[in-house]
Amino acid sequence: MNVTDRRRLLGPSNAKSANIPETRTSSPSKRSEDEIRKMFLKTGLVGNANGSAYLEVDDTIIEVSVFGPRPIKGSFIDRASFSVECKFLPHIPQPNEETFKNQSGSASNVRTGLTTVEQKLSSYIETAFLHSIILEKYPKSTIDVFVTIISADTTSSSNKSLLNLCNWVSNCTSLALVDSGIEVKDMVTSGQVSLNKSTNKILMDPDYSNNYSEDDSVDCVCSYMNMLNDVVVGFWIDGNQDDLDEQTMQKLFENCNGMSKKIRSNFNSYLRGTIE
Amino acid sequence: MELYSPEGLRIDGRRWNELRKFECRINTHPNSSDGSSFIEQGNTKVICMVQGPMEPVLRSQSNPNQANIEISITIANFSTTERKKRLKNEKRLVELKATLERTFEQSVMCKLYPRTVIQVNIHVLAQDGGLLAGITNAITLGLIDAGIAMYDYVSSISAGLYDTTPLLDLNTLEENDMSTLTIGVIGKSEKLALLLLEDKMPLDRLESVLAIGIAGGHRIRDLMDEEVRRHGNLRLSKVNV
Amino acid sequence: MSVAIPGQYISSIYKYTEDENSGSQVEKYVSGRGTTVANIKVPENNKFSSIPVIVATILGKIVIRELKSSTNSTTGGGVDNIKTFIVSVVPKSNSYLESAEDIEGTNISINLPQENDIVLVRITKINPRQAFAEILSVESHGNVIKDSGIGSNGELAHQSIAAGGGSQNLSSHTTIASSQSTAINAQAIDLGETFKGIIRSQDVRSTERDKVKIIECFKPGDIVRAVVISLGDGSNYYLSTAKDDLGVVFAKSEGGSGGLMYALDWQHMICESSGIIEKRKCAKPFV
Amino acid sequence: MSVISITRPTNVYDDEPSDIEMSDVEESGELKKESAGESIVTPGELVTDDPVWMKGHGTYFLHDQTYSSVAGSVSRVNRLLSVIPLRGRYQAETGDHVVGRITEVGPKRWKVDIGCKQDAVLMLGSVNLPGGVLRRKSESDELQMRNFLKEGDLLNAEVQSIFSNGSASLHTRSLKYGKLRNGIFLKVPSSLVVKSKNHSYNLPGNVSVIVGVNGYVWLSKSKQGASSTTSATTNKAQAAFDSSSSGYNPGQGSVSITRLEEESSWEIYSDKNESISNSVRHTITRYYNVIKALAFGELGITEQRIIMGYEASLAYEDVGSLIDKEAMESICQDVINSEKMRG
Amino acid sequence: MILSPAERSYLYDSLIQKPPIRPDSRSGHQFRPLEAKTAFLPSSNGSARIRLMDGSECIVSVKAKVVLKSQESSLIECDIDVSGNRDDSNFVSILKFNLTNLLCQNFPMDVLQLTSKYSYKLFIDCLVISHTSYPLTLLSLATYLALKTTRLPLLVSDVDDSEVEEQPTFSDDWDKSKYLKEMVSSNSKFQPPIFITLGVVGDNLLFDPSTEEEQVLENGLILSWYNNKVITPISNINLASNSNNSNFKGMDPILISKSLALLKKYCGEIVDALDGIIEHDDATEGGIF
Repeated sequence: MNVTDRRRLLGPSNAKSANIPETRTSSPSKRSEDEIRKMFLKTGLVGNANGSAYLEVDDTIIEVSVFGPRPIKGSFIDRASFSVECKFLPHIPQPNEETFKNQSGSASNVRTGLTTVEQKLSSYIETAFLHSIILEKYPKSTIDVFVTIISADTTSSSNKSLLNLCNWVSNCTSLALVDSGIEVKDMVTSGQVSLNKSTNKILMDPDYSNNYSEDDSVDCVCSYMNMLNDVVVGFWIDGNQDDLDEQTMQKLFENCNGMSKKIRSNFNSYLRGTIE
Repeated sequence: MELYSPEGLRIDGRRWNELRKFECRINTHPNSSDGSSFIEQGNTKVICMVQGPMEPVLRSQSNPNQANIEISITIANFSTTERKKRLKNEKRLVELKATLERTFEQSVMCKLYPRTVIQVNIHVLAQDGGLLAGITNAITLGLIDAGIAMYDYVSSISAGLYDTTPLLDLNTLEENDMSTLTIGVIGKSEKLALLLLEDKMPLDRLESVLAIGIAGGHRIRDLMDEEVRRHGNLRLSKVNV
Repeated sequence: MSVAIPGQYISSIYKYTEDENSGSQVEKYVSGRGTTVANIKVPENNKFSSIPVIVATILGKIVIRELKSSTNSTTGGGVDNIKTFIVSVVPKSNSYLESAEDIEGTNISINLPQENDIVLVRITKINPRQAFAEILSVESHGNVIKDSGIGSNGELAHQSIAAGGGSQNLSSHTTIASSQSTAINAQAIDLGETFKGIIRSQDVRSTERDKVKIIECFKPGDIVRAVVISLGDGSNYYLSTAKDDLGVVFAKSEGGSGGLMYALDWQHMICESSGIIEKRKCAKPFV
Repeated sequence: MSVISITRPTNVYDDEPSDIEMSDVEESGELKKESAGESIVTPGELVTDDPVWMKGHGTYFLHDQTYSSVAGSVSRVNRLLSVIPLRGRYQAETGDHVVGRITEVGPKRWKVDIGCKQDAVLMLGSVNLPGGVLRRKSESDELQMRNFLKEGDLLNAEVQSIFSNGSASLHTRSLKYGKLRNGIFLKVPSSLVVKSKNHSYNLPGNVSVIVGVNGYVWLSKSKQGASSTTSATTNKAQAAFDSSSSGYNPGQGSVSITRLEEESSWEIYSDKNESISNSVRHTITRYYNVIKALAFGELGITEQRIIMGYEASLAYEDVGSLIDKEAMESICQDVINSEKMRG
Repeated sequence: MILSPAERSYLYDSLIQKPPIRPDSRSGHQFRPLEAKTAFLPSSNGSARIRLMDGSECIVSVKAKVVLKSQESSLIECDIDVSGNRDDSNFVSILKFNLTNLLCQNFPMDVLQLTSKYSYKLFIDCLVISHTSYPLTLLSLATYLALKTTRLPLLVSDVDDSEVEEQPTFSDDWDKSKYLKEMVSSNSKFQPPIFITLGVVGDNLLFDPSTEEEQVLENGLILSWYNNKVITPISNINLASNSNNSNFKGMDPILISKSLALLKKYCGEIVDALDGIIEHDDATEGGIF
């Protein structure tokens, strides 16, 4: 603890910390390369939203609420307007936030609105769902998605954990939209993989917190509408790759699609369970 | 450092009543605005772009009697030697904006354009003293280029008082060290559309400072007028092809 | 009845069956509520061709019902046996199952009012030219907005609620949130606010339309049955009560402070407890 | 073909010394006024102290003297003195043929952007509605206004009158006006449009253009005359070949009454384009670039010049190269040259 | 910008032809002509201005500052100002995210190293004065030019200052200053990364879509190009911001692979053209406009 911390009451100087045993029992490395981490999901938790979903994967906890269709005022619009706002809870460190923060010059350190990282996340989700939602069916309305990141794995300093977060946020948003009863052309599900350049091996849903060597990989998150001709509705490739060729690209997409399909089938059976 | 030497020379070698290099261009952004201009007053560089008069985006901007003039000022982060991130809602900028809007609401014949808005976008690329003066001159030219009716030129210049000597058209170094007055002169008259004095100036010296300011303003007006005519004739010659 | 998940294929648009008894038969499927038609690519001779398929757009149960309509004759052509089915998906929350099936494929989703829908509205304010109302529910479809807890439609709402729904704006969504796809001039409103409608004085009744006095037809707080005649402008739907079965269905006397009133004739209502008679444009109670 | 062309900004001021000595200011300013003062006045300049003149646009009156309020050239028409600004937004005048875009659907009226200071108004009563010209407007028309024209729709119309506050009122009560289909929109400065009797032309290559007085231009596939009366067909074909006959006015005189009825069906408000061949699409893009080039060269835009520019552009096989500066300049030069040759 | 349904369908039908018929007849891989000027801001280390024929315009300034390496998380900081947009709006934030992400990952940071303790930090400020189509390419090309013309003062003090408690000192002579490109090790070429935006319509990929074209695009791609290679980040985006584009939809992943090939074919020319303008630009001549 910082000695100069005068803002809170500190414990007695001779205090002993409680002896809490190591809780992590299972080693996460047991996962095979094409295995997705176990997830917990639940829809309809937020009572006053039109639809909501909650998702936990390891340390990543996401909650999504959907409001709409709600009326707008002002101009007539023949298709609904659609907005997404992703926010990290205030105490959660954001992946790679140092890079995108303006360290110098800016007078205020107060967070106003969304941070650049939150904006990027919001934009990814918006782009990915724009085609899916049948906006034509909701004239004069707005559909608003609010994402709260309750906990995130941010041990990695690069964009890669952001990619993984994009993946889970989009999956969770998909469930929340279905829960809201807003008509969609197809559910959007995503996959995220990492390709190690030296070994040329694909790792599905990589867990960046666990001594994963990340310097030498190219990473991809990709969102699909699997039942609608497997079209790509959103993707983002990032990572340390200095020459991207078609083969690498195809490999990344194929594996993302594989993961997306797995998640889709999981979601299908979950949703089936909620109605029967 | 001596701002004004006993020989009567300022840091940049000017005499007390000399202007810095003043250059202006009209119609610099013909494809993205209704009227535009670029001025260099010493090292202060300002771009002005005017849109309108046009239909306001929001009903609340609409005044049934006259046009609303809205001025937005962007000061580039790189405009000073030391780079500084600037917020748009900085108090000084908000004040500046209000001052300018008031000035031009009087000089532009707003009554001719009811229910419209005149949007003025200012970009300050470099500043070296005389910011308000530079912006005012840029707006005057931008409005003229947009064909918006106004009573006369508003030409602006800063002047300061060093000990007992009035100095014309201050640069940053001078501005930091003496009380500065910025005036906007209407045409060739001795009437002012704008006067800004943010610190103390002895009353008995005010007149001499104003006098040199007005003289400087008239000179600026002539330089601007010359550019307007040059551009206008160029344009007419093209039309007559 | 089987469950459908959004995106799930339900049926192709045409099915061709050959039956020993009835010979060749064409079944035509029409996309109803909760479904849409998507072009799905299928591999065919090393190439892709796309066929139209009816897919679910919401989570719910599939309902396929034959349309016994005269439309058969209009199809003309050489094929005789065309059966038309309407395919819809009914969400779990919808208790209006029977009537939902009656609705043909439309382009506006389940809960939003559209032209010619009958709606129940609550009058919020009146002026000499028109009455303002908020739309509570669409007849045979349920509430316009699913109960969101807050605002005038929510569980927590009382009879009277402040204009604006009494809640904070969700966000400055055009400036802050990611919404590049939205036209800038549309503004989101407060959470809990409802879709608004207006009944213009000329749309109150079908006779003597120029003599209508709004104050003698509606009062704030009245529940009115009306028909949507136009989607209107950015803010309001246009409603009309110019029919016998449309008008006030539920009202309290003395501006809401009195008791429940019952219709005497088509323009008077009586308060049971006090005997006060007030003027309203009443809906014919028994149709 | 090049992927990208990057040029340095051309300095149009090269011909003049850009820096003026401080001391010279007074003289040179005066001097200029002497030589070129005839043509240009600037804000605040005294135009006349003769009270005989009526004060028009661009002037103001103070202490019995008339001053200019804009930079521009003085115009004296009869006894009206006005100053025409060098630049400025389009100012609508009654009778102008304009192209506009709907910005708002309001009670019994549309608001139309025609590049003016204020949006113009198109009253429900000033349009032809489906079901014949003589049909009475019913209340249901008011409710379905958005089915006729909605936000974003383009139309061409005539300025019917100017309101006292300066905004324009439009009408489309003629077959040559109404909603626009089958083409593409572009803008040129309204000052470049030369007013003439007629603003819609059939151009060679089965393309029509409407050059709105407000500088809004609509390029589209020519209407197929085949289905209508024979006289219309021949007339149109003729016009297509005889490009120099600028007086031709499509849709006037040559259309029979039956066609009139036909046209005022719902189809006049359709959003569907006819099928347009690729060759017509290519020709449209060529005209698009030609008009852009004329605007770039600040040449007044007339039917003649569009056609001459088009002919000059045929020297460029690759139409995409017409967007380069040199190509645009050379087209303008060609137009000027051929005008000189014709005299 | 809102187009009428008839305009939209005309545009869409034209763009989906093979080859596409763009409104101004550009071929799929053709950029709109640019006008560029470099090194015109005397108080910045590097600057560039790019303007399109439609009036879109962007000014980029590069300023360098000497910093203690240990105190900086990143040696490049970008800031973007788009006229008419709030700084915290999604539009500006995403531009900023993209540009920062591209430069931080791919810029050769070693050219900024001064001593063992000190380094230069570059502040890249972009000012979008006016834009019609999505301004990312414009921004990135202007940034390229600004970085290429960035000059830094010559270090005269010792490179190894790990033991010295002294700040580095520089030569006062501006003529001795060095271009960033001169500080790169001799065998490699200094070529900052750029972004290329592509529009997707059907099977067609369109370079540098204009604002009208953006209205009917089915999707948009942002790809990065560096040292004659396609690099990351790569992502998709809805280019038609605030316009209610109803054509926007998903795409076949094959198109993304196809876009790589297109970039490889044409981007070399873009970079050559940019380098060409620098060689011919004379900073001392003429005014800014």
